Amino acid sequence: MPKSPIHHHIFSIAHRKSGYDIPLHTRLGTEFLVLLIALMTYLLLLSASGSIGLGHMADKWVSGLENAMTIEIPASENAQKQAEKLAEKLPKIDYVKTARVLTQSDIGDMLSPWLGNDTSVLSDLPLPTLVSVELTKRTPATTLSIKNTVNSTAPEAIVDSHEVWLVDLLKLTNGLRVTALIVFGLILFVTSFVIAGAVRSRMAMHQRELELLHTMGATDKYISLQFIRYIFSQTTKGLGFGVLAGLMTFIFFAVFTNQSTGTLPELKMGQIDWIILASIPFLLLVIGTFTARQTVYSVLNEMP
Amino acid sequence: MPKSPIHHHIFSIAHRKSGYDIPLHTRLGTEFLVLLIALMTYLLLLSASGSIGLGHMADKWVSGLENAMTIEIPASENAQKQAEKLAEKLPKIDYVKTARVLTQSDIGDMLSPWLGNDTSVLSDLPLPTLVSVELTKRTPATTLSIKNTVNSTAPEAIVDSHEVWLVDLLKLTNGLRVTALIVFGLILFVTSFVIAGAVRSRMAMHQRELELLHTMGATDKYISLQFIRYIFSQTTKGLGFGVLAGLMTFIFFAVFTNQSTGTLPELKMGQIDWIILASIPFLLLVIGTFTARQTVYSVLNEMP
Amino acid sequence: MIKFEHVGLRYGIGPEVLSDITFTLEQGSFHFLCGPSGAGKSSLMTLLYLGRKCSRGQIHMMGKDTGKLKRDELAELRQKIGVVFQDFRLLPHLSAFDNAALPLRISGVSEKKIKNHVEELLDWVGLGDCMKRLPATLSGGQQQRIAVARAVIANPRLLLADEPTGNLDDETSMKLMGLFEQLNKMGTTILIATHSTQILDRLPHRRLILNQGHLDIFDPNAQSTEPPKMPEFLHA
Amino acid sequence: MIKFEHVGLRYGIGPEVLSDITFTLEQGSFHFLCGPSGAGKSSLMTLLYLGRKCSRGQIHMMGKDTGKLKRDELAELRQKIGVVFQDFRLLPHLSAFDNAALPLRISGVSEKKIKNHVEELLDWVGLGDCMKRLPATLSGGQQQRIAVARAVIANPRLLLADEPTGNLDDETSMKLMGLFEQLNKMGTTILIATHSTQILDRLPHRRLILNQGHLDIFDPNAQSTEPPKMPEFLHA
Ligand SMILES: Nc1ncnc2c1ncn2[C@@H]1O[C@H](COP(=O)(O)OP(=O)(O)OP(=O)(O)O)[C@@H](O)[C@H]1O
Ligand SMILES: Nc1ncnc2c1ncn2[C@@H]1O[C@H](COP(=O)(O)OP(=O)(O)OP(=O)(O)O)[C@@H](O)[C@H]1O
Ligand SMILES: [Mg+2]
Ligand SMILES: [Mg+2]
Repeated sequence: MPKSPIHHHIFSIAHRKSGYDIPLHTRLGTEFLVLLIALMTYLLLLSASGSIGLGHMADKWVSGLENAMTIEIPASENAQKQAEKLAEKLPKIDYVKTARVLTQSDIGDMLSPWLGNDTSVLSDLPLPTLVSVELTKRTPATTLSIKNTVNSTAPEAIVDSHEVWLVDLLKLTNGLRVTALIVFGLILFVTSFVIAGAVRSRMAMHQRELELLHTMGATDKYISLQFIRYIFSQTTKGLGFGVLAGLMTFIFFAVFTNQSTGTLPELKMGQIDWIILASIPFLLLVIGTFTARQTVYSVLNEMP
Repeated sequence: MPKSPIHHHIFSIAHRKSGYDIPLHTRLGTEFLVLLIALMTYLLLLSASGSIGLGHMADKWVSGLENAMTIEIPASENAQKQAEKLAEKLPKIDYVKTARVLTQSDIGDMLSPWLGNDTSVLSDLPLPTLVSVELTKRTPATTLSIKNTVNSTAPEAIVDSHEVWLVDLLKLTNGLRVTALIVFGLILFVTSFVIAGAVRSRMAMHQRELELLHTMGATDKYISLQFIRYIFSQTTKGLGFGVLAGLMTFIFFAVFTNQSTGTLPELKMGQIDWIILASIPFLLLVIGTFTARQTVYSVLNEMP
Repeated sequence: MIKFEHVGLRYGIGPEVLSDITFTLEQGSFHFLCGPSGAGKSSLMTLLYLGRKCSRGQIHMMGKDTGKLKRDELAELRQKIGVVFQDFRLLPHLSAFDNAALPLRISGVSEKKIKNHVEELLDWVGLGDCMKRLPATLSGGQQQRIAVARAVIANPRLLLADEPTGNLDDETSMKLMGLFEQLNKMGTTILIATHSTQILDRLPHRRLILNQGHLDIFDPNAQSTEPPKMPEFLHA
Repeated sequence: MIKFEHVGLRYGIGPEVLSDITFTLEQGSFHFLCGPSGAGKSSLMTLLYLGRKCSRGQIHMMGKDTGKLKRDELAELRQKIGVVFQDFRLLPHLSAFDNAALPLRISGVSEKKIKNHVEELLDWVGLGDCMKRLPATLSGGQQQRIAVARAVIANPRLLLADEPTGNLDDETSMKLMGLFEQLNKMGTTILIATHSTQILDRLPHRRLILNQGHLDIFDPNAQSTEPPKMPEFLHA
């Protein structure tokens, strides 16, 4: 909180901050800009890493769904046998990687939320037998071959190729990505707008000093450098806080996901992703400095 | 964005805003306070309604779990008969409201995520028969009576009284409520801190004017009233925006939940809840004005 | 009216700017305050308009010990003092009219009365057609005249003017001095700090002479043009 | 050095404050600028230090038509002009030293040279022990002396001073006038706006007299103490 300047006047000896003729480094209003930049950085980091993470998650889900099929054989006496036959035959089809019969306990895990953990109950239930198929690539031919093979081996079985899900999921993830991009752009826009505003209001605040410097023959460059340096240092400070907050959130998130039971999909970042994230502060710095420069020049140009 | 004041000086004729000797109503730095109050109001509204909603949801869940039991009779030839017998006997016990045998389709609904929507598959499965019991009040005696009755009628059946869940859920909801309260208090604290800061920085900005007024014999009351009025009007503006944003969020949320498939629990608000929410802006206004008053007086007291 | 007893003033931890000042100004008197630049004239003024507390000694004003007054009583006292500051101190966002009207607004006079009084006075000082303009659009002398108008508008019992004619031509200066004399005749106690030999030569009022923090009184009527230090007047 | 041709100035949509001003100041000349309060002295100064564009006419300075210069050329020209503003315009957050050093910093002089020059000059104007203090802690006269120091520190080719002694005692005033005369002898063109009869009486320089936006030139050496309007000097 700023102390009443009169105290400052009386008790202190003046120290000119090297390079500044205009008291931009005084505390009034400074916190605002730093805070805002910090917030913006944080939001940018979150939205970027969110969209990156979402992308990975979606890729994983999509490829999981795309390269997987499930075959359900209704409970019957030879269901198990049919299933085993399928698990043998299917891998011979092109692009089929594996085919595996799910055991009782696999199914039990899936059903436990509904039927309780009591395995004795489960063993009494005549559950369907499931065959999980993994593909390396999904082609219409492969899908057809699988269906044919299933039909001939276990006519009652149902092939779940997840097609409806796939389309929905792609729609959703694409929508989310576009949203994240829009948010990203919006934040950048708001940031440069706010910086321009901050520069203008600081210049209006120090109008008299500016005019004096101008009158004494200071060039636009001489004056603008002080503002640019100021905005640069404020932005850097804000970026620092924002990145710090972002890192803390990541760490928190990492610890949290490690402790969790695994229901949250993991957000593993690649090298490129880290580079993208790391470039965000620089992007902000460049935009901030550039905006400041343009604003200062446009205001200075109003002077004779 | 403020225009360069020199234009203001040259082209305009001065208008004193009635009641203000200090140019508090000028635009510099004003947006910040309004924005901040708006944000704070919005956050308060969200956190309050969130905690209210959570409370209701938790109550509903708890009472749903507390006053319900499920009895599972493993699939066997006389399961259905035993279930029907239980549904007959159980309502005679004190505090038992209803006991109902769940139909195949009830169970089918529950299992469809796992076994697909194909009802033909379902009919082939020998599912356990479930009896859902609704209580008016859960007492140990009731629980015991139910268990005894079940034991005598269907010895293989399992009574699920949800006790573990209940404790966990209560812990969770209480935790969330305390968190919401802490957040609420924190926001109030930050708000009054920020208002005090804004007042102090405004006073520092207008130090010369303040000193002049003081020197000319203006009483503390005369000066402080201008600041209080200013903070009051800024706070009111901010509150307006915050409440607006809050309302928009509510409406959005309401539309969204109506459209959704019903998986999101509904956030129905009672009359008292609305009163609590409506009182938040007033609380903020009172706190803001009071803080402003205290701050102005404490700064003025530093003058001789 | 005003009684200084061994008053000293230092700013912060600096040296004493005024040291051991003792004097009395009677009700309705007219004095000039002279001394070289940096002698402490403005500082003495600051003590007089209660803008600062003295570091030692006692100041009595209008029968009250200023060191013992409550905040509200001090404010009341200040309302009876009109000040022309050396640097004008006009409020930059208020029009000439509103600046001059400030003391009346502070003491709660009705807007109608304010309008009449202020317009008449501003007309008289030659600013009739600048009333709605901001100080920044006025010339140095015009600003100084507004500062004078603001100081006298509420008919103060004590008028302090710090170099009130530094930016004015001789004619306007003498006109303002006439205004001060008129106020003085109506009972206002007046103290004017000035360097102007022009004014000092023409008006025969007593002078307080400050030098390096010490005060002497000199009466141009009693002794022709000799230097200060006259014990008789300290007793008068 | 300076040539005004039919120059007029109006602020915004107001009336013409200066109308049809034509005059020439030669390199190395010394002039006073007189006229009643509000006559337009400071406005004329503003045009001279290129703080504003004239509404009509042409201003030539140091051989250039100021209306046709680019921004950087204007800045360069301004660096050669020293100004003492009527209201000082010291930067409130900079010490006396830094205020006086400003023109040197702007023209990129080395810090070592700045230290030597500024300290010497401030010592000379009697502010040797106030160098690190902020303007707000200085007396009116002390501030004015810093303003003067700032105007002359970079050894300008044109020195404009608007009422540079309004807050100073006679002795200091004459000392500063001596400084100006010294600079003038070294080739600086000087124009000083003043009300001080003291100064005008003692120094026999030519006077530009402004009245209601019109300019006359008066030479106290040629004609003893008569009023202005002498066509001979307009041709000289
Ligand atoms: N706020 C302040 N803090 C510290 N020192 C101050 C302050 N105001 C004035 N001084 C110092 O006190 C001394 C007296 O200052 P003061 O303004 O009273 O002089 P003055 O007689 O009014 O001079 P002038 O004729 O130049 O206005 C000066 O040396 C000045 O530097
Ligand atoms: N920025 C401005 N906007 C509008 N009018 C102005 C502005 N500055 C000065 N004026 C007007 O122009 C006229 C001349 O002003 P100027 O400051 O040049 O007078 P001056 O000769 O310096 O007077 P003084 O001796 O009082 O300083 C005055 O009537 C003044 O009100
Ligand atoms: Mg003074
Ligand atoms: Mg002027």
